[in-house]
Amino acid sequence: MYSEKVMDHFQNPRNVGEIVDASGVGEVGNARCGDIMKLWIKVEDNIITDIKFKTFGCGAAIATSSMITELAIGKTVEEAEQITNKAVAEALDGLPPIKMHCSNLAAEALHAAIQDYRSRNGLNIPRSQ
Amino acid sequence: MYSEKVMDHFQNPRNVGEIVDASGVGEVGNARCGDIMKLWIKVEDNIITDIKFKTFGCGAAIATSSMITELAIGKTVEEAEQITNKAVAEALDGLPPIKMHCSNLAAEALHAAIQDYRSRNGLNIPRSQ
Amino acid sequence: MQRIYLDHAATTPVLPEVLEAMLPYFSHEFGNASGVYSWSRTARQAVDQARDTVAEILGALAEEIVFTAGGSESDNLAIKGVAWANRERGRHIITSAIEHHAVLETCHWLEREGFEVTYLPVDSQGLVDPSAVEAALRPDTILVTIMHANNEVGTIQPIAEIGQIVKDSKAVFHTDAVQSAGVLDINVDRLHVDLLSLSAHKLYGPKGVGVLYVRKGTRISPLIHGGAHERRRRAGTENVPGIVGLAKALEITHAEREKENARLILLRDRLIEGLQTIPHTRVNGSLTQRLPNNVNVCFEFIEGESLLLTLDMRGVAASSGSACTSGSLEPSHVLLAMGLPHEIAHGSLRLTLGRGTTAADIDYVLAEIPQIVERLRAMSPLYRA
Amino acid sequence: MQRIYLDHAATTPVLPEVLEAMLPYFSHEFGNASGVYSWSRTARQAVDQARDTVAEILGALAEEIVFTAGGSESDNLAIKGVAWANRERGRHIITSAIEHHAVLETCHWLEREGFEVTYLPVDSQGLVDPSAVEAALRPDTILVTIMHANNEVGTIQPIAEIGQIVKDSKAVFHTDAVQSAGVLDINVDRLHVDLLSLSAHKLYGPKGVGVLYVRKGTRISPLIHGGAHERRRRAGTENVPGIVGLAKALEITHAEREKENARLILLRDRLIEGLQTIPHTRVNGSLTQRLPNNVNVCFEFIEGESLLLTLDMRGVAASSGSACTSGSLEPSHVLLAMGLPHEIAHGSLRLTLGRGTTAADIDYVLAEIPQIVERLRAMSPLYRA
Ligand SMILES: Cc1ncc(COP(=O)(O)O)c(C=O)c1O
Ligand SMILES: Cc1ncc(COP(=O)(O)O)c(C=O)c1O
Repeated sequence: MYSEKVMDHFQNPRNVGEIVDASGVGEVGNARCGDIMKLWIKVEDNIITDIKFKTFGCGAAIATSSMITELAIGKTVEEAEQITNKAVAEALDGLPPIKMHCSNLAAEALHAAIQDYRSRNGLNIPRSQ
Repeated sequence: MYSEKVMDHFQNPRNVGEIVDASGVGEVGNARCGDIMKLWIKVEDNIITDIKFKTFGCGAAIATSSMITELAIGKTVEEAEQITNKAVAEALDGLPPIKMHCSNLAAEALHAAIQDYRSRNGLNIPRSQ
Repeated sequence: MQRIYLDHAATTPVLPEVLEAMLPYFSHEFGNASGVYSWSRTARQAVDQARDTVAEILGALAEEIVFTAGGSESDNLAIKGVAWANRERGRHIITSAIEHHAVLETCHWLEREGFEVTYLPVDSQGLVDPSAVEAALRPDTILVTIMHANNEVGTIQPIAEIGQIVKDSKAVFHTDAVQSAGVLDINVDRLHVDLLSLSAHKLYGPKGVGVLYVRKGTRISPLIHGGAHERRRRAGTENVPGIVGLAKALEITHAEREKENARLILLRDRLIEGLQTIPHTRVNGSLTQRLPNNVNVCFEFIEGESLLLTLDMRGVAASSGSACTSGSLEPSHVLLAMGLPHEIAHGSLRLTLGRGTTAADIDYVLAEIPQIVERLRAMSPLYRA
Repeated sequence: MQRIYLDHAATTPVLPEVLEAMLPYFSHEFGNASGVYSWSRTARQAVDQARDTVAEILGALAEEIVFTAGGSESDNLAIKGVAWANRERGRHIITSAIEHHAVLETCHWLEREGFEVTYLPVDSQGLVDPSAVEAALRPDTILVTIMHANNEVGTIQPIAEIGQIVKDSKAVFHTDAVQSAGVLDINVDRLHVDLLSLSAHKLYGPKGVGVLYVRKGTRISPLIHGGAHERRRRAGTENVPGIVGLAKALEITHAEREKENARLILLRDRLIEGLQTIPHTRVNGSLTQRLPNNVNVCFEFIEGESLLLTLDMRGVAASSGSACTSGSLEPSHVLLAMGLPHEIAHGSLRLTLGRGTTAADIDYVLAEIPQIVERLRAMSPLYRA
């Protein structure tokens, strides 16, 4: 049911772990629903230089967590913020329909970590929304 | 679904035909229901000396017709009248439940032929219903 | 003794290629198609591939195919499923007088549940008049169900024409294609149907597996509730070997359809012509709108079962009326609906040809049947030679 | 790579002897059991003999056995059939919170159709309290349906005791014995049940065939209307090879039941003990009233699917929750009903042993699982070593 890419990221997840002196941390989901993602970023000169995650969840949840760390690393904060759920799913060669919500979670966790980084650094900008 | 006896009487029905100078003729059933039996008897000295039948009907109808001719021949009219549906079915080693009505028909045809013989000969006795 | 099987409308043997395709899924690749592990993936792939094959032959989407346990279940799911899901919109159903019992009994039951059913008559050939469908349609008609080809007399209904008419109404259109599925074109768009039933064992596949095609957007309630199988339209662990066998059988019969039909039509017509030389014989059903493998005749003055028994003793398997009601005392409802009198309807014989039928088989039965008819007529009080 | 199948509660391989018994009925003795000719008689005899075998094992009459297309259909037929046939007498049904979806979803549907359903709770081991059944019975209760053994945690319910209680009421008693049929005594008199469902593919028979036992005198409406098959309780051409396979599988599993159960209990307990050495592990279900082949544990801080995927990569087939709902986001309704918190219920693992399971298989999984749990916990934000 999962693509080879998903299985690869599930078996060999990139960037598992924690960053002790993280610039920002995001946590989304809850155990009741069976998915929790926690994501740490290190930002230097507005660039994400390190990123780590821990995930409680299904295969797709772990693979999307792993994939988003690969997509985000090396990007500017603004670029990283543009990473969509769709981009994560596509980078994994697709997800089964009932697992699409997992790619939501990964993007949300990254955005939460970026928000945390901004608020720690007084960088909150009014959102045009 | 049929016993060997039934199949034997179906394949080699005894006493098929008509009796031109019959003492009595009975006909029961109707084509609408898929079964008609016609039965001729020859009575001499109150004994059924000859009996013939023609039947339009299923395998059981033909076998019960054949069997009742064997049961009745050589019997007195009164003895023949005692032949029940059950006796016909038993003599055939049984009939499938949905075919039990066919043994009714055979006994009825015999009784009708006997009645015909009696009324032709003014022998009608008041039945104790 | 020779054994000649001429009851292909009742059921067909599983083709060797079909059985071969099924075999791996009994004891080796036996996984439940719903798991996450390798056994399950193999099973899931087999089911998916079978679904694609069936969908392609029907000109449908894979998600429109629901696997069931056979023709009766498909018919029940189609009719009850549409009735339940749409009863707030209306409670009127249109069908014909010559449907299979799986349709008729279901309709009778729905009548007792408060639905109203119109049973359209047929003409002397067993044909439904499309304009009668049009006339019967009402604002509260939710379903029209007319069989593609009749199982007793082989008459093929003008389904595409009826489908065009139903399309202009709010009703959905179901066809029971159990008899036609291995023989005729069953493209659901060309037939203009929303629902279509078929059964594997009528087309050289295994017993106990069928399909209900459900056009996307058709509202239907499940008949069997439970797990999320078949997109929640039919619960139960998938019968993987059965489903694989069904698809394989449909694939083979469709690939060879035209060639095989041409062959059967020659044999069929030879048989019909031969039987017609017996006096007091009627051919039932249409001679033009007819399944390639169906012969149905009435020999007056004799009764069907005794004919079948005698044929069986001579090695020939045939049928009178529909298989699942033999043993009943009722004459065929199909022949009665076509206007035959009861006493003649009792004497019907159905011979249905198939892939194994040869010209020699036809010659054999053409030699036997006249003798049998003569013998039974000689026993019949109705017959005067 | 080694392949170890530990999901026998999901489905089982068809035994070679079972397949062998089925084979003649696909392509050779393929007759429709309803005809009058020789092919049909052979098929009819095979079905009759299978029915006798099943009846004997259940301690029932042959006429009380209805062949269906599987456990889900049997459950639906039992519940809807009794509901429809008895709705003038009452509309209250009693069941438990831990039934299979084939029962629960059917009950939910009947609720929408105007029936009232009481879902009895279970204790922390998954047991229904017979006195709770007694308390729930009302004058308008028409049906009590409680499963014999649970498919997820293997808990065996006190069916005979509940049956005694229901006997004194006007309700009929159905048990879903799909998980127990090949393993436990299923004598219907000893169990005091009026209806019992089983499915062949759970006991080394083929998929797509099952049984509903219906005690003589029990009023039940058909789910599938049509021909007169199965004494008008289930229409559709009989799945002859499937029915033959079911009977053969039931015969073999019952003959070898006690010996095999003793073997499985040893393996099961060894597996449970081994898994309990992993910290933060809970065993779910009763340790005494338990199917001989069921192991169900929760490893805290990890989620079930990722565990299954990893096991699969190491050749082990296992399950989390019931097979037909995996892919869903809901944790097991059974574990929740037993009082487990959501986050723990998400991390359940079911290992179900079978005839092919060896001590070496158990050793292999006992070597693998601790590593896998450790690896996934290391990835889990909930875990602090
Ligand atoms: C036209 C038609 N519909 C439905 C059925 C029922 O199919 P099954 O016996 O597979 O349930 C049959 C055959 O019995 C049939 O000929
Ligand atoms: C307890 C129980 N009931 C019913 C079913 C349904 O059986 P089937 O999948 O054969 O329809 C199953 C298995 O899926 C089960 O475990």
